[in-house]
Order: sequence, then structure tokens, then C-alpha cells
Amino acid sequence: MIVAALLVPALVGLLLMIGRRLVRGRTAAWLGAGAMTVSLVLFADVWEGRADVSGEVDVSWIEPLGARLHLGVTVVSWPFLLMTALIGVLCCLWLLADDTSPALVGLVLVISAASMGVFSSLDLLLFFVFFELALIPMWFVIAWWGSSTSSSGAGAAHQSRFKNGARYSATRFLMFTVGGSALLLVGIVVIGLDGGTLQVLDAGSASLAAAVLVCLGFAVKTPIVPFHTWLPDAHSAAPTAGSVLLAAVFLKLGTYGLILFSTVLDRFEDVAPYLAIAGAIGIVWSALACYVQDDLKRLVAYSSIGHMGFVVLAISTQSSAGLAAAVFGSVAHGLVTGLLFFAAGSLKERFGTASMTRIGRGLYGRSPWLAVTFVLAAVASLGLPGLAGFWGELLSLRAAYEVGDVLTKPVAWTGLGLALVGIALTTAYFVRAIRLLAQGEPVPHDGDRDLGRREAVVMGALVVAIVVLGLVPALVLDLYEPIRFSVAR
Amino acid sequence: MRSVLRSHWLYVALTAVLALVAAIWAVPHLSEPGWFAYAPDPTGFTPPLPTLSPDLFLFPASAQIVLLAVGVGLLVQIYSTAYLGHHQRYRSYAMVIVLFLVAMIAVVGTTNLWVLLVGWEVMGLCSYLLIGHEWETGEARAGAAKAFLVTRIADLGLVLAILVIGETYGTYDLLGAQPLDGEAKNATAIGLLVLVAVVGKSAQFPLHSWLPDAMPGPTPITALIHAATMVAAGVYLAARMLPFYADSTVALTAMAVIAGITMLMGALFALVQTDLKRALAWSTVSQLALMFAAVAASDPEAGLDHLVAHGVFKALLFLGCGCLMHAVGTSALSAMGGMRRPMPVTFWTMTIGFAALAGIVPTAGFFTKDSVLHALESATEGDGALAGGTAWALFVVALITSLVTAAYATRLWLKTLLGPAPGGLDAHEAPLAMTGPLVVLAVATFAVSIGQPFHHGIGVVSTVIAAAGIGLVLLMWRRGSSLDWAPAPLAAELGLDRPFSRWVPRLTGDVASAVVDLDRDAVDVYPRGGAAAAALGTRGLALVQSRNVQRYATVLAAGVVVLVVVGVVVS
Amino acid sequence: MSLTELVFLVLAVVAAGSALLSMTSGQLVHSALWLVVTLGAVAGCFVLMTAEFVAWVQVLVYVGSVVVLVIFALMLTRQTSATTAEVTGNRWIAAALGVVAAIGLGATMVAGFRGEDIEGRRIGTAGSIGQALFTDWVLPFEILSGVLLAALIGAIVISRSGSDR
Amino acid sequence: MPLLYPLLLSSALFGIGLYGVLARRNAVLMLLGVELMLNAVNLNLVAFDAWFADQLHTGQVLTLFTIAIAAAEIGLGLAIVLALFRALRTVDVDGVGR
Repeated sequence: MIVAALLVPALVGLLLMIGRRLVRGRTAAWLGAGAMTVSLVLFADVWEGRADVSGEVDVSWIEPLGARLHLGVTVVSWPFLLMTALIGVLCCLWLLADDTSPALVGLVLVISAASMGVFSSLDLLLFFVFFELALIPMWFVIAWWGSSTSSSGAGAAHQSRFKNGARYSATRFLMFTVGGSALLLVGIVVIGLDGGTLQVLDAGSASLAAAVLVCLGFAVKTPIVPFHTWLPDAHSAAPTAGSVLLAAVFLKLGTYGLILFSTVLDRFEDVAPYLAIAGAIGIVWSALACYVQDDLKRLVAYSSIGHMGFVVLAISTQSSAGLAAAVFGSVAHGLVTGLLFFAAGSLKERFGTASMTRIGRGLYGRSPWLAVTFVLAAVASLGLPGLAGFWGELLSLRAAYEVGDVLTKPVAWTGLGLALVGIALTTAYFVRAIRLLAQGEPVPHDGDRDLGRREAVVMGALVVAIVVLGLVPALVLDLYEPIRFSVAR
Repeated sequence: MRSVLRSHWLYVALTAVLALVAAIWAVPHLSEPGWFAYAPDPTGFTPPLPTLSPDLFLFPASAQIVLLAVGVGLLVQIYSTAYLGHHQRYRSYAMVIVLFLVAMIAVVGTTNLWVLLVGWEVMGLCSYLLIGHEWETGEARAGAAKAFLVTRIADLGLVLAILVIGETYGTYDLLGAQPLDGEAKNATAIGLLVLVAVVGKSAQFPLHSWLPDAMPGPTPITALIHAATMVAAGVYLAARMLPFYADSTVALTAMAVIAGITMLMGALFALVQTDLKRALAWSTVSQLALMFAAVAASDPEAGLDHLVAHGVFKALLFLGCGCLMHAVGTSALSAMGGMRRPMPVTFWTMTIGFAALAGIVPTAGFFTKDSVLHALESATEGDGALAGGTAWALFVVALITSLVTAAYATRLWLKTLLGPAPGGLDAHEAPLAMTGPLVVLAVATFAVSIGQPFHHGIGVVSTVIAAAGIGLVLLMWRRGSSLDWAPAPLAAELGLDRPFSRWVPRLTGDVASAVVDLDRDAVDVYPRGGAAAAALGTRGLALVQSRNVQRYATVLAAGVVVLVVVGVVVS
Repeated sequence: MSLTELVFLVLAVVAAGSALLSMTSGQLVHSALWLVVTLGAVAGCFVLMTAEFVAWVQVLVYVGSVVVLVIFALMLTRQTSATTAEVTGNRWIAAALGVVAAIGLGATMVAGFRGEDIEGRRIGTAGSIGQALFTDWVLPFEILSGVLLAALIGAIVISRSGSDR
Repeated sequence: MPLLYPLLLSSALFGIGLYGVLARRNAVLMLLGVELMLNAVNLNLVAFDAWFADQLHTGQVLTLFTIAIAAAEIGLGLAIVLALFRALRTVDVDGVGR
């Protein structure tokens, strides 16, 4: 069942890429949405309960290395899988247009399938293979369908050497993440040698080097300050679907990886304090960076760093509340930031720019529903209770307050304090963004038009998901109630 | 037109249904005995993950507040059909009011701390949206942003307080988390954190400046949210949480000090305002401080009684202010005067409101303020958690505040309703939908006083003080004073707003710019350094890759020679 | 010191000296001619080491054909433009490498074979070599013929393909 | 006759040939350098053959083979040089790469 859920989107994606001249964009998008829906339904159906590994598939693969094709859905990965599949469906729906390139749909499908592969891998090498498989198509998505970012980005001088900014950003993204993956691979090798097995359920490593390498690798991916500078460039340059996938799914590869590997690494506790502090600093750092951004997509991208900071802080506590916080925070961030990027993408489609000053004020009056959606997404992102974004942050705070077994009180409470400052600053920059965009004397613009049906469906689905998760957090949290942190053991 | 009208009454009907349901639910609880006293139910000491189960539960005090909220809400909704019905964004406005009422009921009517928090923050969001209802104007935008930021940052205190409660008592349920006798743990921490939250929400010193700045919001909203209910919810929360920190002298003293500073400051600021709405806003700040003083004196019941009474008469005053603004088009005091003849209903109802504010028998304002003063006086005996000295200071400040309150109430009454009408003013009575709620509230101002306790000694003292304040102002007015006092420091509101309006934004902006620069120039050094190193390495390697066969051969030969030499030497 | 040794030393000096001249001469044709002298001297050395058949082959193949071929090639590839220096920039490195290689090899030889003598009993006549070649070495010999054939065809193909264009 | 004489001569020839291969710009002269090195090898083979008094004449037979292969090599090499010259009008080794 898992195999089918992974293969259907992957095969449809490959076929769309091969036969990109044979199908029209709209057909391709429908096909993609269908494939992702199949995958969503299958993953939803495969669930057998939180105590088991659901839908386990275990086939021998590379015997000499001890690597096996071992797939399965655990209590940690299930929410990630459902969120990824949902985002995949919505991305395909978003691409329902005549001018969509079928190859783009194909790439989206392949990326989604590879990411779901990461989430359902129970073999470290297989995890890595999927991890890399998700990376490369993203380069094409950003480089070929992206648009040049504003020149205020990092390395503007370097950028001029490239023909277009999107390719520069894409290459930057690739270099960073591949660098991280290289560290991760070495870490996996060390774990494999140390524990004698690559199976997540059996592996264990007492090596400090493995812990450091793996955490560094995921720190690039997540990203944790100071390895984050690729992210604003890549997110702002990518096309809308690409941004959404990057934010909603790609960053989760990092957080999920951290959760997964923290159960394997015995020396994670030595790294955890640094992770906690880096995550907490990231929350404040990114919030400050957001406060003066003009480009909306860059703002959302930076805000992602902050949310990931909460997740990393939670993971580093290694407590059950931390686990729930990490999973809930990741899933909620996927939905909320997905919505924000869809909204920013709609604005960019209309006005040709994501610059808030050039889009102009008074969107409440110019395109009310779009403005309301944006405000709702912003409010959810700043963690208003009752919306999905809140519970992850709250549980992170709680995990930090409780300190957990791994951290020391000074470290955890420093993280807590920084996180609180970050929440305050997050409110400040989103209020500023709402003030700059939604409110103010409207100046009519040619691009003014309210949500189309496609946009309304995609964003509406996310809004519903955000509100439902916000009002019934038990949907996810019940999975973790009595289970201790080391679920994968 | 008819459909528009119908759609207006649709929202009123919606609110009415909500109010009715809430009333059916709340009224039976009014007569139940007891204050926030319930049997402790200690459960396990690891708090569960948060859930949002409704856990509805009402105490008599909270039932009162539910009724106050839905009652004022319904009146405001009716009032708004006339006041804002023509507005193109009436629909969203009315819906947000309904949402606000639901949130308010959630805050008051639940024992689940998370539901309480959700309601608490949703109220803040509604306040933000409604202050910013006129988002075309810069004032409204700035006021909304400030209100939201200040309250939300203060709300972090509540989040932390809930976390601490969960850690301390092992549950996030207010009933389950009641401390056993004399076993309130972490009392000071919880108390101070709750204090941070309520100081923000109820606009107490030093986070007070957002409330006067919230006045660009529509006046009915000011009446509902920024006078009667939301800001008062801070008092409710402080009273509700009192069992958690009743033992903590630190928390109660901090609350008393804040209340003392705020009540006097608010009253003095109200005395010198030239704008009616802003004056009433400062008056609200001052009155809320009076309620906090009661809570700090360990008599939350008095505080909540005053909350209800204040909610009624302050809503009355703000709605009356809305009628005046409807008539003269501005809220500036200088544009008002001589309202008795053109606007009799507004005149008489507002007079009742001002009387209640000043604390004149037999309005509700008198009785509840009487209870508060009595509570403060009782606390001076020093057998509570509050030290005797602190209580004495607080009591004296409260008496002075009463004097100032009576004075500014009289001044506002004289300036807005009596006095010479400004030239060219063509005031006329507001429509029935607006005057109706005024009458209802005026009646309620008296009705609430039914059954209120009365304390002889304090009652006489406070009546004397109020009479003194009123008499003083009347005397000066008779003598021809313009009543426009504006000593520079008071008019500038002591510059207390400066940190929030200038320093913090500027500091944040500067730090943020620095961060962006650092992000570009400092953090990005290692990838760029890596790229430069790679380029350098490429250039070095390019030297070797000369496309010259002979050079390759030379290198090869040299390599062989070196290898042989090494081999020989090693062997 | 016997006469043989004396002659060998003279031949050795001639061979080494002419080789040096051949590799350093500025004139290309001179280089080829000095090479002839070297090869001839080496052939003389072969004779002195009782390998007369090899010596004749050396004279016939090398001096007779290879050098002629080289001279033809030199004449055919006479460059029209003024040639720059005949030696490349890394000649000092090359010289150093050559010296090191020679000294290294020489030192190894000295270390390994000092005091050994060639007795000169056996004579590598055409007969004895032929005997060896066609009995013990016949298979490599045949393979060698194949190699020569391949080289022949290859040379033809390479030099023809150029003129076709 | 001491064995060392031919061996030292061969070392010297080898060094000189190496120098030629590495230092001469002209491709033909590089080939000549290679020939010198091959001759050095030949000298060694013959010398050791004589020293060992080998019944199979291994050294001398191999020398013959070497000479044959050297002839083939120089033929091919010169053919390449000629083709190169026709294509590029130069036989300078360091000019070929540009």
C-alpha cells in the first residue's frame, strides 16, 4: 500500500515529464491532483494505530551494506505524510491553468513522492536516497520556473554573474542542501558501522561524530541559524508551487530527520543544547529580519526560519511534549506557510511583484477576500490561539519550560525567553505587513481582482485545515498523549 | 434597501439568539451561592497535552459577566444598525462583534484554561480588527496595531501562567487545579504572570497607552470592547485566578501599586482631555484600576460588582457619546454643548451615566464603588496578604481618585451637555435604534444597584468626597471658568507613551536593519568564502591542467622519481 | 685495462656526448645526425658485448631506416613561421629530472653490480640468435609480426586520413 | 669487461633521453628522446644477457623485439606528427593544446 502510494505520483510525474509535449497543462494538473489524491487516500487508509508500524514493507535491497527497502508509517511520520500529500494535491490544483507546463507538474509530483518516501523510510540509507531524490528536481523547479528575486537578497553582487537570479538562488539552494546531505551521509555511514545495522528500529550509535554530523546536515535543511541564508533566496525566487513545496514539505525533511535520528543517536544529548540555543536565536533573528523586509515572499521565508526554530527547540528537549510540539509545529507550519505562500503567489500573479510597497495599500478594499485570507494566514502564523499555528509554539514553550531530560535549566529557559521575544516580534512584523498591505487608503491598480475559483478552492482547503487543527488539536495531539519520546525504538 | 435592512436585523437577530442562549444558561447560575469556591480535585502531576474541550461552567460572578457581555453586545448590535448601518463594511463589522461575544463567553464560561486563552486572544484579535475598522485612516491603523501588539505581548504572560499552573497542579482545568488549603505553590510566579497579562489587557500602567489610542474605532465598539467587556475581562481573570496567588504578598502588592498609580493617573488625564472619547477612555483606565485595587485587597467580589456596574454605565456613556458624535460629527468637547433641548433622551441618559461615574446615590456606581472602598478599608487592617501600609496608601489614593473622578465627570457633563451651544450647531436627537439602548442602559444603571451591599461609614465618606468634587467644579463653572485646564505635563500624558510610540519601534527597526545587514554580510560569509576558495582552487588546478602534454609528462616523471626515491629511502 | 674496455669506454663517451648534443642542438637536422652517431656507438657497444647480430640489426633498423624516417619527417614538417625557442620553459626541470634519473639509476647499478664482469665467452651470432628466436621465442615473434602489421596499417590510415580532408 | 660500464652508459642515455622528451618543443625530437631511452633499455638488456650467459638469449631476443617495436612506434608517431602538422601547421607540442 505504501509502495503504491509512493509509486503512483512518482510514475505519473515521470510520465508527465517524458510526455510533456503530449498533454496540455490543465490535463497534467488534473492528473497530478488525481495521483496525489490517490496517495493521500492510501496513506490515510494505511493507518493501523499508533503502537504499530503501519503498512510495513521490508524487502532486501543491498545485502552487503545491510540496507533494505524498509518502508512503514509510524506515529511520527503519519501526520507528515498526510500533510505532504495534502499539500501535493493543492499544489497540483494550483497549477490548473492552460499555461502550466506539464513538466512542472511532473516535478512537483516527483518531489512530493520523494518527500513521502523520506517520511516513510525505516532504513537510513533509503531515507538518504529519498532525501537526495527530492532535492534535485527542486533545482529545476526554481531555476526554470522561478523568477528573479529582488536584488536586496544576499549576494546581490554575485548574482549579477549569473544570467538570472532564479538560477543563482537555485544553485545556492542546491549547494547548501547537498553540502548538508554530504555530512548526513557520513553520519549515516558512521551510524551503520557503529550499530551494525541501518534499520531505524534497531540502529543505535554512541558516536559523538555521528550526532554532530547528522545534526549539522539537518541544520542546513531545516534550516537553523546560521545555515539559513539559502532559504530566503530560494523561496522568493521559486514559483508559487515551488515555494509552497519548499516551505511546507522541504523544511519538514529536516525536522522529521532530526526527530527520527534523535532516537538513533545516543549522543544527541551532547548536541541538543546547541540546537536549542541556535533554534531559539533563529526565532528572534528571523523575526527581526522580517521586520524590515519589503518583499512579501522573503518575509514569509524568514518567518519559516522562526517557526522551524520553535520546532528545533522542541526536538532538542527530547520530551514527549517536545515530540508533540515538533510534529504539530511542523504540520501546522506546512499548512499555514503554504497558505501564506499561496496568498503571496496570488499577489505576485496579479501585480507582478511581491514587493509590499509596489503592491500598494488597501487590499481590504481592492480584493477583499484575498486580503482576508492573507490576514487570516498571517494571524495563524503569528500563533493566535484557536488557529493551527498556536499549538506547536505553545507546546514548544511548554517543552522548554519543563526542561526535559536532556537540556539544563539555564539553556532551556534561555531558549524559552528568546522564544517569547520572538513571538512578540513575530506579532510586530505581521501587524506591520497587514498594515502595509491590507489596510490603508486603497489606490486602484490594474491587477486588482479578487480570488478566482481555483485560488479560492486551494486556499479555502488550507483555511479549513488550519481552523480545524486549531480548534481540535487533539486530532494530532492524541497520537502522542501517552507515548514517551522514543517512539521509533 | 429592504434587503440591506433585513441583513442588518439578521445580525441583530443572530446576536439576540446568542444572548438568549447565554442568558438561559447564565441566569440560573446567578442565584447559586458561593464565590469562586469549589472542591479541589487533585489529579496526576503530569499535565496532559492541551485540548479544547469546552468544559462550560459558570459561577454566579461569571454568570453576571456573561449577561453583561451579551446584554451590552445586543444593545450595541442594535445601536450599530443605525450608527454604522450605512457603512459598506457593516457585514464584517457585525460578524466580528458576534465572534467577539462568543470569545467573551468562552473566556468567562469555561474551566479549561486553553479555551480561556483562545477566547482571550480571539477577543484581542476582534479588538484589533474593530479598532482598525476604519483602516483608511492612519490613526485607526496605528491604534489597532498598537492595541494588538501591546495586548498580545502581555498575553504571553497568561500563556506562561497557564504553563506554570499546569506544571504545578498537573492539570489545565481551573476546577481541577484549585490549590488545596494553604498549599498554593508557585503563587508569586503565577500571580506576576497573570498580572502581566491583565495589565496589558486592561490597559494598566505601564501598558496603558493603547486604550486611549484605540479610540479611532467605531464608538459602539469602544462601548462594548474597550469599556464594558474586553478590558474588564482583565479584572475578571485577575479575580478568577486569585486563589492561585492569594498568598503571594509580592504579586498582590505589585497589583496594588499598579492599581494605585493607574487610577490616579487615569483620572488626572481624564480631567484635562479636550476630547470626550479620549476622556472617557482615560476614565475607563482609572475605573479598571479601582477594580484591580479591590482584587489586590483580596475582595474580588467587590471588584467584579464594580466591573458589572461600570460596564453598564460606561457603555451608556460611550453610546451617548456616539449619539453626540452622530449629531455634531466630532468627539471634540469644544464642538458640544447645550444638548438638553435638541437631544433630551441623550441628555438625561448621559446625565445618569455621569452621575454613576461620579458615584452618586442611588446609581449602581455609588454602591459598587462603595464596596470597593470598603474592601480597601478592610485591607488596611493588614490581616490579608497586603501589608497595612500598602493598603492605607491604596485607600487614600482611591479616595483622592474618587474626588478627581467626580470632578472630571462633572466637567465632562458641563462641557458636553450644558453650557452654550457652539454656533451653527444643528443638533437633533438620534434615531430610536440608538436612543433605545441608551434608555435600557440607563434603567440598568439603577437596576444593578438592587441588592448591592451598603456600608454606612464609607458610603457617607464617599458621598461627601463626590459632592466636594462636583461642588468644586460647579463653583468654578459658575465663576466663569472655561474648565479647560491643561497643565503641560498632564496634557502630554506625562510622556509615558514615548517608550511605546518612539523608542521601542525605533530600537526594533534599527536592530532589525542591523540583522538584515548582518545576514547579508556576516552570516553569508562562509558560503561566499567557500565559493571564493573553490574559485581559487580551480584557478590553481587550472595551472596544472595546462593542455600541454609535455608538462603532464614532466609532472609524471617527477612523480615517478619522487615515488622511487621515497620507496628507496623507506625500504 | 684490456683493449676491449678501452674501446668500450671511448664508444661510451662518444654515445653519451653525441646523445647530449642531439638533445640540445638547436638545429633539428643536426639533432637527427647526432642521433645517428649515438646509435652507431651503441651498436659498437653491442658488438663489444658479443651481441653482434643485435648490433647489425641496430645499425640496419635504427641508423638505416628510423633516422631516415625522422629526417624525412623533419623536412616535411618544416614550419613556415619563425619557430620560437626549440626548448620549452620547463627545460631546467627537465634537465634536473634527467640528471636525477641518470644518477639514481647509475647509483642503483653501482650499488647492485659493482665488481661484476662480463666474461665474453658467448657470441650472439646470427645463428645462435636465430636458433633461439625460432625455437624458444617463436610465439612472441609471431605476435610481434602482428604488432608490426597493425602499426603499418595504422600509420597508413593516420597519414592518409589527413589528406582526405 | 666490468658490467658497470654498459649499465652506467645506459643510465646516462636514459637521463639524456628523458631530458629530450620533456624539454624539446618539437614533437619529432620528443620521439627521438624516446628512441634514446629505448636504446638505453636495449643496452641494459644486452649487458645482462651477456653477464648471465643465458641459454635462451633472452636479453638479445628482447632487444630485437624492442627494436622492432621501436620502429613501429616511430612510424606511427611520425604519422601522427605529420597528421598534426597538416591540421595545425605546427609540431610544437605546447602549441598543439591551444
